[in-house]
Amino acid sequence: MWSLSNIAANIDQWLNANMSPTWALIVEMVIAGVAVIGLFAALGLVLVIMERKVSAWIQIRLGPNRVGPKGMLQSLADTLKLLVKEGMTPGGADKLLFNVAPFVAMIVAMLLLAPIAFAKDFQLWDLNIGVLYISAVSSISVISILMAGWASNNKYSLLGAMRSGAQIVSYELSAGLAVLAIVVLTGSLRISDIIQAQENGWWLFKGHIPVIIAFIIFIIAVTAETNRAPFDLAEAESELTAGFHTEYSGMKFALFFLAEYVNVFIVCAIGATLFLGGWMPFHIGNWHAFNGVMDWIPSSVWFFGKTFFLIFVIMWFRWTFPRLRIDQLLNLEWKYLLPISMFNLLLVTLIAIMGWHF
Amino acid sequence: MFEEVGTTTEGDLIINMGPQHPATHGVLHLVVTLNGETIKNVEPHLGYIHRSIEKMCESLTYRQFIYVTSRMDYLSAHINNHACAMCVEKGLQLEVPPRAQVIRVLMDELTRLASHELWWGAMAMDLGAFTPFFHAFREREVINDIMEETCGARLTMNYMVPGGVMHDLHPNFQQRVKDFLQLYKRKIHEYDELVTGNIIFQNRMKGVGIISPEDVISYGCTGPVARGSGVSSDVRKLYPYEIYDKLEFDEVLEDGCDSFARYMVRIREMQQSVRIIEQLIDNIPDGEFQAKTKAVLKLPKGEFYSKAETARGELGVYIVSEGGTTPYRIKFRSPGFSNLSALNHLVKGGKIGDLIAAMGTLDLVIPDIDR
Amino acid sequence: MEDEAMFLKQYIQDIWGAIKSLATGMKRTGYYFTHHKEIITQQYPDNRDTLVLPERFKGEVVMIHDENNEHACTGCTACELACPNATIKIITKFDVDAETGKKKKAIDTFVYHLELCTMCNLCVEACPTDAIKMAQTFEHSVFDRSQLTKKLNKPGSKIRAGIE
Amino acid sequence: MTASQIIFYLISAFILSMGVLSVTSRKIFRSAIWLLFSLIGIAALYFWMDVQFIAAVQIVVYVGGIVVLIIFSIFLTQQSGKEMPKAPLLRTIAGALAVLFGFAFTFLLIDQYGFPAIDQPFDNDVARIGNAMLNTEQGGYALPFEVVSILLLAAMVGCIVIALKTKPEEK
Repeated sequence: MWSLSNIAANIDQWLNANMSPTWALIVEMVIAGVAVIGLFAALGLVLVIMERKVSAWIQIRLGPNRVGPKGMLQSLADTLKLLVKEGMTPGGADKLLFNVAPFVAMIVAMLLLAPIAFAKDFQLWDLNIGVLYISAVSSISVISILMAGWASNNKYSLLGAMRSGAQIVSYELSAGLAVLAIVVLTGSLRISDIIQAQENGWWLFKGHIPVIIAFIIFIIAVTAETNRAPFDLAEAESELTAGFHTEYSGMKFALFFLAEYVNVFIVCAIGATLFLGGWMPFHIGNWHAFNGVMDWIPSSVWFFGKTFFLIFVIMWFRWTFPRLRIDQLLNLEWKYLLPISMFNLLLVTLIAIMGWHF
Repeated sequence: MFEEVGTTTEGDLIINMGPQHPATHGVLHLVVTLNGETIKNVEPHLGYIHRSIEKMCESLTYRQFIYVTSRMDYLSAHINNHACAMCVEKGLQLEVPPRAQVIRVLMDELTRLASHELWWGAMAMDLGAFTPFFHAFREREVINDIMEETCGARLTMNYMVPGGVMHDLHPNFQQRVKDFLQLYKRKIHEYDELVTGNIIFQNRMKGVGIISPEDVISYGCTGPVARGSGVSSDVRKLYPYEIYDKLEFDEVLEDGCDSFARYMVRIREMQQSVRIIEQLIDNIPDGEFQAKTKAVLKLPKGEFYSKAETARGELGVYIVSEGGTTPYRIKFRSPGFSNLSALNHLVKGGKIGDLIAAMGTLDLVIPDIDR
Repeated sequence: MEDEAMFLKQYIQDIWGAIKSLATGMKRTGYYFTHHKEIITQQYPDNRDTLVLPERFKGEVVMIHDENNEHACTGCTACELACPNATIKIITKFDVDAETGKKKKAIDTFVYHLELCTMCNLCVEACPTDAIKMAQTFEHSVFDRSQLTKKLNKPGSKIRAGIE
Repeated sequence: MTASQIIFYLISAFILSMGVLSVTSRKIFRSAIWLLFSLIGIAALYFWMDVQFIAAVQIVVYVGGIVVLIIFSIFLTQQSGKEMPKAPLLRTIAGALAVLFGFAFTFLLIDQYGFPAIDQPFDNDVARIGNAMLNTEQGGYALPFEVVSILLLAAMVGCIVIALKTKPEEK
């Protein structure tokens, strides 16, 4: 009744009954746009407070606990502070590109939200190449970093941008290959097909060890792609002060910050969709009684639960590990992750052809 | 240390790292010449926190000048004060009571532990791991509490005076130190789990920042930097002062010559400090904590030199006296200055990340370098 | 062929060792994430009431006054001479003793510059009559530097009888 | 004019204006960024045509790959931040003439072609594209596909060989 897909369907029905189809479509697009922006802002707030709490507890601290109940409104207060701060543009900067860069980062992050299935039958755009779309659009995000780094007219920023370019371009490969493993198993690039294929069990459990390896490689690669520690070389505060966003302040900095968190959410959502079944409840083969019980939990809860678990894992990485050096970072990709994931893809293909998965 | 001017070629990137930079731990200014990510030359610029401590000391009496030296290497404040007090005692030919000697050694070793704890956290933070910093401070805080109880301050204690120490030990001291040792032994394995054994950390440290034993000697490096290259330089062993010759402890030597060797030296030195404290904590002799001295101290005409092993290396104190109540000239040989001079040698040809790691293993305290 | 086998073995061993070392670290941080008893944060302004500073804590020089508003300072300026930073300035005056009619040196004002003080405790050590001591206060922030220049002898106080 | 047409013209105007900006900008880095936006516009056009696979590949290859490479090579040049000198008049005129000629040539070609509509329903299934790529029979693209991949491999090996050459001046 109150599931997300029902609400969406009801709105659609009501609009179509009261308006011409063109207007209904336009209103729906506006609603979707507002929802995406709302989700964008809400995700930023939630993930920032989550990061701060996770880091605090790992570091035997209390973390924010003053603003609001248990400090839960801290990130809202921080956002307000950033909003009223002056957005400086340094003197020698390329003003146009400097100011455009954070918006590029944000728009890319927003575009990526389109094909994600948040709940059963609740998806903005179920295009037939969903997975490819995501890896394609996410490759634009490197441009915003390069723009920001170059336009700042700061050597630290430029070095950060160079590092980030080399990093994202190379890690896209192994992330793509890990995604391909699931695409091969499912036989489709469409997100809804991939989820549907996991009705009798998630790929992580159905696909034997190769899929587990693909999952680990995927998590490592997306951590690198979103510039999160231990791969945060583009920011690397002890080496490059703040890397590509050294010169940013106020809301422009906040946009980069938000885009980073939304990117983390998106890659974790993709990881959850591909390997952990997206909104699909935990099903075991044909234990119908068990599956029935699992179905009682709403699909959106399943989706967000899995996604936030993966986000937690990525945060856990960040607060445990030291940072890699730039040559080690590239070594890891080209000497370890890429060969392993290529070999792994072969194995997965073999499994798919022979039908060895459950 | 300084390359000839004009070695930079077109296409090199010159970065001013510092004086405000998160990794320079203060106001150190490094002019780094880069070729892409590779370091061609590092030129440290000093003087941003120069307070003319040596000159200040010349206008202070022999009792007064000791407190100023806490502000040099503020992480080994006790040991700085100790070296100065020893030099004054040498001039006065003053015998320090055994109890005071033991208290001094205990305080020195606790300071060394606290200093290495802070270094460990800051070093991990330089490499991008934030959590160890907080874990290190958990233990360091206990030492600071012990210091606060006995000396009345947490960082710049001014506890050593010519002839002994300022106060007697606090009645709780022994129990609290024992509690601390217990806690420390319970937590020590976490250091290895979090940092030492970590594959990323080892890759960042091993084989970078290499300095040969010959170069260590020619740069005048001391302390863990020298011992990381296998050069024996522990003043406590080579020129024992107070009761160090009666104690059982090893001079920690590593022959890796790289950043990891220097890291391991400090980690193992912490264990040696614990060993020294354990030997002494139950055997503090009774007696005076301070020798009887005149109200106004006057050193005879002459030159006096004493040295002590701080957490960073050898600290030398050189006093020239004209026979008055204030020194005619004071010179401090601070370990950080010589260690910093090897920085360019350590990192040339490495990456920016190596520079940060090597700087971390030098354990720089900028006020100690500038004075 | 054998070399390649060795290489492959080494390669796999490296990966296994790396994963194990990373997992050890994650286990440790995971332990602290779930064990909130280990949290060491002190919430400072809230715990003011329970905050106990050790009696030797050097926060500020104060002059000891007893219940009769009497202190033990003779104005000998030993502390002033002992101080490395010219933190203390003693202004003396000559009191006329009521009984004997003799003139006697006494302090008029004990000026203490907290902004110059480094809490080295040398003045307290130098005092022959234990007239001053270190107090355990530490919240010294004020809005104007002039407020940090303090007069340590309370108004109307006088030297305790019998102290020379 | 339907909404679909409006969108088409908007996208086309975007592509063209970005292209013009890209060739007229006197800052080389900005030129690359305008080129990038132009290429993104082309991807948008593909999305508009409902050929999502081509659109995604366009982004992956051109935006994520080629333009990033261009930007990297710009970073490596010395004068990336400076304004480029204004072209001399003669060159401007020659350029304008070349553009005019090219435009006229293409226009003529397009004008002569009738663009007949095909009744067959448009199928953009990814599986079909994949099959066609590896099809060895009539209408298959296996041979061109493999030839292109060998060409790319050769280019990659060449790049590595060039990059491996150590400069003699280094020690």
